[in-house]
Amino acid sequence: MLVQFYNVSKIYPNGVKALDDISLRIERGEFIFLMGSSGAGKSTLVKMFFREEIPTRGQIFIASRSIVRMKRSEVPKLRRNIGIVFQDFKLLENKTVSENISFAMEVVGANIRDIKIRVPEVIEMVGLKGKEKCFPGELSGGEQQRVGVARALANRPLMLIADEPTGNLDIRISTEIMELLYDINRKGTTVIMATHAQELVRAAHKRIIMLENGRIISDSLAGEFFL
Amino acid sequence: MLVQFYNVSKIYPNGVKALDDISLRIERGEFIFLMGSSGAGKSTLVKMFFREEIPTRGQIFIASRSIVRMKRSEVPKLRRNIGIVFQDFKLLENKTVSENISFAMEVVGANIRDIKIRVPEVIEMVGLKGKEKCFPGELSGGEQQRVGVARALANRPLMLIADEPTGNLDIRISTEIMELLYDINRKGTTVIMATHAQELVRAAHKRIIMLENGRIISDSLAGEFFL
Amino acid sequence: MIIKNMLYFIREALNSLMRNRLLSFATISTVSISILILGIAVLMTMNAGSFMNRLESDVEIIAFLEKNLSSSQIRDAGEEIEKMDGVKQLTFVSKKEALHRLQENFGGKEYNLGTTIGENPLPNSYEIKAADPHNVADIAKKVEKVHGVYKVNYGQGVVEKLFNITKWIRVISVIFIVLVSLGAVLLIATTIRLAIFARRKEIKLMQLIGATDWFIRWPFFIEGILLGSLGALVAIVLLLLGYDSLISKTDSIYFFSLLSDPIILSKIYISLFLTGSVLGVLGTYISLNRFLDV
Amino acid sequence: MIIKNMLYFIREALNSLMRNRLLSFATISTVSISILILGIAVLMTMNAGSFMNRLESDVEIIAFLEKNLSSSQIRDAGEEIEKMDGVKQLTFVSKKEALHRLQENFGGKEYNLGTTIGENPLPNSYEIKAADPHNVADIAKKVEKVHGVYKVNYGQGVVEKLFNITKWIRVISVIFIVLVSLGAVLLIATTIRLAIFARRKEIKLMQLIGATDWFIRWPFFIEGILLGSLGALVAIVLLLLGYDSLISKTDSIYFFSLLSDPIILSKIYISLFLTGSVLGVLGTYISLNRFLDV
Ligand SMILES: Nc1ncnc2c1ncn2[C@@H]1O[C@H](COP(=O)(O)OP(=O)(O)OP(=O)(O)O)[C@@H](O)[C@H]1O
Ligand SMILES: Nc1ncnc2c1ncn2[C@@H]1O[C@H](COP(=O)(O)OP(=O)(O)OP(=O)(O)O)[C@@H](O)[C@H]1O
Ligand SMILES: [Mg+2]
Ligand SMILES: [Mg+2]
Repeated sequence: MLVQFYNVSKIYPNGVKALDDISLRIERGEFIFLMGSSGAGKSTLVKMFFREEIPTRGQIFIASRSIVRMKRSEVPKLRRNIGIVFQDFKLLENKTVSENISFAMEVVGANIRDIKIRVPEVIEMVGLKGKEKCFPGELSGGEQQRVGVARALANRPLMLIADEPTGNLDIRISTEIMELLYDINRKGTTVIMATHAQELVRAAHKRIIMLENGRIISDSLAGEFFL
Repeated sequence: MLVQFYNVSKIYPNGVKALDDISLRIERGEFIFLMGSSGAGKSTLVKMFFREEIPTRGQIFIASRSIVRMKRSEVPKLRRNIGIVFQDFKLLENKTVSENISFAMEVVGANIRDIKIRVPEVIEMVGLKGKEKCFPGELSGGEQQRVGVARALANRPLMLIADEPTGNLDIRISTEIMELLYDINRKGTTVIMATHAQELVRAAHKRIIMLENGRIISDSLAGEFFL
Repeated sequence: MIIKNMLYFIREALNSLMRNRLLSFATISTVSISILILGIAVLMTMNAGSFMNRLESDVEIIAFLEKNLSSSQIRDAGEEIEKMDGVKQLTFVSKKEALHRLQENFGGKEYNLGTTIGENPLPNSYEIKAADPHNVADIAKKVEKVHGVYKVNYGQGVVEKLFNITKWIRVISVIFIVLVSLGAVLLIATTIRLAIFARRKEIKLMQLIGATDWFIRWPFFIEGILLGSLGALVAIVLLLLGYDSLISKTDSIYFFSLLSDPIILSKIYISLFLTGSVLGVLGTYISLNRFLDV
Repeated sequence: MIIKNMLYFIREALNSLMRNRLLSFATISTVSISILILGIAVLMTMNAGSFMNRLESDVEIIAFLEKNLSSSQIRDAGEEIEKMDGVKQLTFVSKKEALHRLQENFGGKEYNLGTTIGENPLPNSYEIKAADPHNVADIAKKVEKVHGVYKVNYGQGVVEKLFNITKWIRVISVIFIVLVSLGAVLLIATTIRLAIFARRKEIKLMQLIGATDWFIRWPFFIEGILLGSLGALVAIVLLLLGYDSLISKTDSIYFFSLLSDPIILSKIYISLFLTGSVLGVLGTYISLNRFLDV
């Protein structure tokens, strides 16, 4: 058992209640779609996993460690085990595609040989071969998004969190990216993916958590909501 | 007749050929979907309309004025008639939602009374009522995207260019946004929209231009490609 | 059009001042420190200059008169000297006075020069001050030719040496001020450049949604003026307080009297203030153009 | 771990130096200008100080001797004075010598004091120099009590005045240096803060993907040291060139001899260099912490 949420609420400093009494249990190796309308709280929920935001109320345990009580110095260790695709990509403007990815590996202390092998590998996986030396400003929106995916995959994380990883991608490339995620999930990585792409979710037959106004309104296998 | 492209090619400084011999004719009042896989050249094409990028070869005329030969000082006048939804939103971090929109109106010299009326109007239209005083950093991804849409609509432009305006929106809100676009199109605004959302395009029965590797591979009414 | 928009520009500038607190603070403090250092440098060199002037104006010419002149001849010589161009002050020192001074210098009662010496061997003399100390050598030459004067003393070598020193100190002061000014300009420009760099996306967006270059510039300019003036103001207040307390502290030491002419001082302060404001705008102008032209 | 990563840190720092050209340039030029101004200030005050020292060490005590002393008594008095603590130099001036000096001062042949005066009325004297000019008053008091000395002259009022002035100039110099140093620190810190502010998103991202605070800090530190040292180096080279040419230009003017002891100068230059580097790191450290703690 990997993640437990107990009555988690999040109220942002400006008074917005983004999460409202969320309880949740995610087993190791699960694949979960987080759905819900714009502003429902998907990104907020997802940010709890790597402690970008801290709950206003409630408790979160990851691998039995409380994230709320965790010391500041322990946070990096937590994050090293999580690969994150950010909704707004968060690429470094003055690093090339390769550098953005190898950077993420250097941060967690990977050794140089591994980096040299792994970086071209993930670039190939997301279909960006030939763009290694481009800066983010020289990429199309979808290409930037795929760099974000590649970076998250690079460290072979125990858990992958992807916030809207296909928003700028057409259906063909989206499907390819999904295949990547299913693949690493098969190899043991827990995957949590926030998305709006109904056609992807529908095809997947995975666990789906639906959010509305910060509350979980349903949590089950796919398919039932769309018929 | 509003826009004409004559054999337009674009080669970026790093050697990437993003557009390859594009010829195109867009009548006033048309509604056009620009489709194509990630990196096909949609954003590059779209940037030509408001001269963010200049063709490497070829000519572009908007209302019979050559955009290529246009003087630097004339560019603002061109842009004032075009509303733009950027793929990466381009909101100002230190302005609130209201300010981001009123700012765009002040830039084109709208008077204060008009601004006071129009800003809440477009905020309401994109469903962001209650978020007026939020800064972009306090919004969800989809909410930010809608601020971008609202800003583009605010000046009632002659031409609206939307680059992937629904990438972060679920199908319900996307449909609402599309209704907005159809609506202003009915009122005479030319709309050019780059998108991956096939289900939206399929429902629309509008002109669709398909790009691949910087070339137009088809240009016609919707429907035929998906069956 | 510009006038219509002025209100918007000012509001925009003030808003941005508040919203970009770190950038505003950085600019203001850089301007303050630069202007403060510049101000200190200006005050120091001005004071050094006036000190030099006082030193120089202490230089005297002494004209020794021949022994056997009648008192009317002495008077004539005096009048002739007094009429010369550039002579500011003339004092007669009788031989009795001269002996008295000598006595004072050497001392005790034991050696009463008045009694040990049969006759006073010292000459009568005139002490002459020049209006412009740099003319001392010229005046001395002319005085030497006056009837009844047999020797002129003005510490020949020493005066030239003194002037040489003061000239050099002045040159160095000017170089120093120029360097510090240049430094202040560069520092302020650098900071503004960084502050505008941090907002380059804002500028890019304005351009993309149809703002003219001038529309973009105005709020930045107003901000530049405000930041520059504010920074300069802080510096001037500090300078004023510091210098005033220095004046009152050194008041007791006659020799060390600091420049305290309120007109000169207020001119310095106003120039410093203008420097700050102008640099604010100029720095903004130059930096902005770099980012506008992209 | 840190040693293993050092290579990465250095590469990262160098890379970032090149990629963030504007930020690097701004930091280097700010450090250069600040250190340059600081250096000029230090050199100026050091030179002023040594000038003051020379002025002060010119102060002499003159002990006038009684008329009727035998030459052995004169010698005894001299020996007694010479043995006193703090006496650096002793010169005997015979009354003949004194008369000669007087004659020279007053001038022409017409007044041959040697002949007009029956007997030389002037006293023998000793000229005494103190090792430390500030002890002049004390020594003078002791000399006064020596057998055979009837009066001591050391320009009583003037010496105190001179010391007052030099004391004040020293105080002001120190204040000036402290202010300029403070200014330099603030300027450099401000610029580094802005430069890091411009890269706050980079820092935020590093944190989000699991970098420890130290992992984030190291490249910035190395960059800070490099930028600080580079800036200081530029300043020092300019200073060296400028000061050297000043020395050679003023070489001819004896009075104005500038401080040119290579040991002292290199100490100054090294301190300036260290100041630049340390400020580079310190500024980075403080600014970084502000952005890390978010
Ligand atoms: N930093 C913040 N400060 C204040 N309010 C915030 C902040 N971030 C998000 N919100 C608000 O919290 C609510 C949930 O936001 P969240 O980003 O979790 O939505 P989401 O489900 O990810 O939406 P989207 O699909 O549009 O990305 C929204 O109403 C949003 O305005
Ligand atoms: N500024 C640039 N410099 C160099 N190459 C660029 C630049 N912008 C885009 N490109 C390249 O040009 C090609 C077309 O990019 P464009 O942004 O037009 O694609 P797109 O169709 O909008 O894709 P997406 O759907 O992913 O946004 C891509 O291969 C991209 O890498
Ligand atoms: Mg979100
Ligand atoms: Mg695009």
